[in-house]
Amino acid sequence: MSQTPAWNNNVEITDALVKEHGLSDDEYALCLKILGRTPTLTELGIFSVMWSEHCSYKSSKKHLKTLPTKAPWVIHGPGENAGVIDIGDNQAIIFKMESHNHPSYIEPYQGAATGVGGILRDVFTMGARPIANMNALRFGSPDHPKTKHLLGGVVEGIGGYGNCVGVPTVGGETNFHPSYDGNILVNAMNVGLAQQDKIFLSAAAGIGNPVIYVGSKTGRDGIHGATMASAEFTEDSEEKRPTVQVGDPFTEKLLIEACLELMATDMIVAIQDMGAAGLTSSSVEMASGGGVGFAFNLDMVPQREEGMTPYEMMLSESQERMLIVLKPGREAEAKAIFDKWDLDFAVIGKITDTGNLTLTFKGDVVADIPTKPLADNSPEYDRPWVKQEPKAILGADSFPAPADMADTLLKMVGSPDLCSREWIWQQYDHQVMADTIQKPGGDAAVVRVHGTDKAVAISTDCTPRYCYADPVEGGKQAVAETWRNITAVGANPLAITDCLNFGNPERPEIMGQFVGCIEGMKEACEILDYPVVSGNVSLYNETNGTGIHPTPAIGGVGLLSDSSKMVTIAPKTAGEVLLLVGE
Amino acid sequence: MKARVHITLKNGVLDPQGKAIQHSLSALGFDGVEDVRQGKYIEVDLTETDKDKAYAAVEEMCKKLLSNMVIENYAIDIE
Amino acid sequence: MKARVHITLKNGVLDPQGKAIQHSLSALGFDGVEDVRQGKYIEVDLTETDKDKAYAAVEEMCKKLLSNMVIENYAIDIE
Amino acid sequence: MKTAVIVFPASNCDRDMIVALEKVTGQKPHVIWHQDSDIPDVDLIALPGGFSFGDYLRCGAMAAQSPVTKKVIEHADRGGNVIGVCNGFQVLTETGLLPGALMRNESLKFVCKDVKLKVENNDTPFTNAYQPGQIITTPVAHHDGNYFADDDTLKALEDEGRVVFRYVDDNGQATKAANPNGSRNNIAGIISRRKNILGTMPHPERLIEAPQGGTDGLGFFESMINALN
Ligand SMILES: Nc1ncnc2c1ncn2[C@@H]1O[C@H](COP(=O)(O)OP(=O)(O)O)[C@@H](O)[C@H]1O
Repeated sequence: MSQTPAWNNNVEITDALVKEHGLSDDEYALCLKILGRTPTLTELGIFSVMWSEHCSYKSSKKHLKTLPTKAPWVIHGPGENAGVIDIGDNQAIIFKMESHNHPSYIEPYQGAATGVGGILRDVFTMGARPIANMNALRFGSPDHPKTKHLLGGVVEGIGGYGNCVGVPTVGGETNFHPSYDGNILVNAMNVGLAQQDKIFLSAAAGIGNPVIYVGSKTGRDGIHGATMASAEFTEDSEEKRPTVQVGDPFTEKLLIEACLELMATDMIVAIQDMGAAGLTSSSVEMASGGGVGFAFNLDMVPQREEGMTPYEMMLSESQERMLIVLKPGREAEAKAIFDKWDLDFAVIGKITDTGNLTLTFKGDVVADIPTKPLADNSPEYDRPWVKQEPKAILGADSFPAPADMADTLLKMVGSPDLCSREWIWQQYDHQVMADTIQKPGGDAAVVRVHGTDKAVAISTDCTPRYCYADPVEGGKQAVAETWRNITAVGANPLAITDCLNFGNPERPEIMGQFVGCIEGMKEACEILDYPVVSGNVSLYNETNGTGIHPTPAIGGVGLLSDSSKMVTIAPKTAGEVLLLVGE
Repeated sequence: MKARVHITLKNGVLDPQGKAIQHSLSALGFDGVEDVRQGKYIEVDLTETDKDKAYAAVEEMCKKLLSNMVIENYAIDIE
Repeated sequence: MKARVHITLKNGVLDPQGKAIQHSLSALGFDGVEDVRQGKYIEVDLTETDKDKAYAAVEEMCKKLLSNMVIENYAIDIE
Repeated sequence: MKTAVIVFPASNCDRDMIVALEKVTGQKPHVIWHQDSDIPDVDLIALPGGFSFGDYLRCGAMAAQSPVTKKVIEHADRGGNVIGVCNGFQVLTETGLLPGALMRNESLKFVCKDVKLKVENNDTPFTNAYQPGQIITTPVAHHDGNYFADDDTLKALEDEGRVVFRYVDDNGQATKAANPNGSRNNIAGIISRRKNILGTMPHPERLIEAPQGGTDGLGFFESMINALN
């Protein structure tokens, strides 16, 4: 057994270390300015994840701001954990879509499973009971050597997690195209039902209020930090840091029930799930959102492994954990709920008036960062972009008509993009909760609002090759298609969420695709009165300089006020008339 | 020849099954259980009679199919 | 002490997973695989230091929980 | 009819069962948490579907050891009626209240689809509202519904008419194609010797109103009310 050197929070911050943490010179300079000194290793780690592309949206923020986000029925637009819309009778639908692309390529089952877990938490953290899952999947060419394995793993993972949690997976879309050969896309969407007067936000409040950690213990999952971040220096130090996060849907289900039980009381001041960058992003967002500080004693964090360092605890992406600010004096009452559901419950700190995130570990202060500048001054780039001119139109006249129409029809219907996806959705329990009134196979999934006459219609759509050919038209079409699909089942489209999947934003052509798609989305949303209430961006979906087709996956939600008026695609009887509407 | 293959999760990877079993054992009144880990045990009967060749073949099987090399380890005994 | 428990299906009980693995190995080009059986491998870390007591405890665990005595057998090693 | 629904950690289909029972009986069922050591005096105990304890180790294995399960066994031993749907059926076999075991589906995949069942025996408290040999449609949604019992047990089940539901095709034939999970003899649901305990993999509680796609599941619950009267 080799020596275990003491973990050093005050290690010298070299240029190499800063680079390893993904911070540019400007970003590091800003970090120094905010702190007024050099950062500790823990602080460096915190800055690096908060200002990563994934958490800060630095390449995309500028353009996302142009999207329409308001309507009379929008209660909360982008800015919260998920979007919230009014469906009448003091009820709200809360929904969002998120990507888990890169992890799913490495480990398809767990990557997809943890994607489902993550989006569930974003929805129920706001007080909604999740009522439907959807997924938008993109794989490489069917005959690419990895496709079968990836498809099988992803579908099994989505089913494995969603089925165990007991939320029906009611629809989605699946495409195959060579541009995804090296970068598959797994976008998971969740829709939940809440009472309008019981919606929970994340902004922390109340100096002295306790801050509680609930859920699974923290392990070394998903930490991508410098080697010095880990206390263990052994031959298999790689083994010590699993880059793949493993999800536990059983714990997630318990977490949902425990949280909903807690939410039924008046004990919660604020609540946030621990998603990407776990304890770091949740605490910084909660604190900065409320203009307060958090003081944590990291010794109190429930740990799954021995010898975890503050760096590891703050950056860990262990799943199934939530952070809660509770009213003072209610800790024991709240703990009783989590004891019932067999979940860890730890008071790890309290709210302070310093505005700083102050972390202590074994009696020492290991980090002390002003949260507002950390959150608000996160970098925002204006990356150079080149307008993508629409490709030349392929007229139908430029192709000879097929000799055998019937044969051609069969070929098309049997092709990867058009064939039945039954093999996929039969692996998902699409009926649990007994409110699914339109199963996968139709234009949109329809789920009853339990105990009422209302129903929610949900559709995910995008045609990436259109977006590649003409980003603006493609962006428009994606939004419009969800609109049509929702309308087709008899529902009134209300709002969308999105998952914008693109290649390397440092390439001006890719930024051009991004800007173009957003422009198209904006136009469609404005004309249709169909705003964006939440969303996600996934960039760098690229291998060896070849990027995916631009894929702005849209998740639309609509309402049927009378679920008995729902329409399906199947003809009901002989003699019915077929009408073609539109040019 | 018979190959006995043990597939276990790598150190640091969450083991929800092991965790649940440990909980259950505790609820059943079994004290003194510090940890539980669940893995797979696969027996492969081979026509191959050479021990080294058998081992090499089974190792290939592990890497290609039996073990998810991202999160699992394998251990092989040939008898 | 560490208990290594092997849970295997009784003879005569169907093993869909074993069969599927056998099929896949064949499809992957591995010849000479006569049979494949999949079972569970459970490691239990105990505070108990007496080998016999540990064995007895783990056997109870098997009968009560770890093994479904209708379709499975258990085998325990203590180290 | 007084009923109780047992809820284990991650029993997901408890609400579906509660809704179905309330609809048919007009009364709210008692909802019993797995840690409770007492079940009120009821006519029927329902073990709902779901993923109790995550289906970890074996489906239903840990639920079978919960404090409340002892009370379910006592109720059954006294002749009280018990139904186990999907995960509930798995709990019943794990406790030994029903013979056999539910193993991984032959396809190794989770399967969620509508299946046709033949009501093989309508002389039970759970199927008297159906015609003998009636073919009904119910959904299945499971990963481990492959019913296994040894040859002797299987023979006894068949000879004693204790196979209550069997997977069949549209013509009532128990074909391989009609079998969603590889169950021996296409068995979908069985009953105990005393005819008071029924286990079924298909979910009748999911098909009790037209918007759900059909009402063939209603008969299952109506039978129980008939039996009581
Ligand atoms: N493509 C997008 N369109 C609209 N809003 C977006 C988009 N991407 C992100 N957002 C919004 O920006 C906020 C920050 O996003 P994110 O960091 O993903 O939230 P979370 O912490 O819940 O993961 C969220 O409120 C989200 O809805």
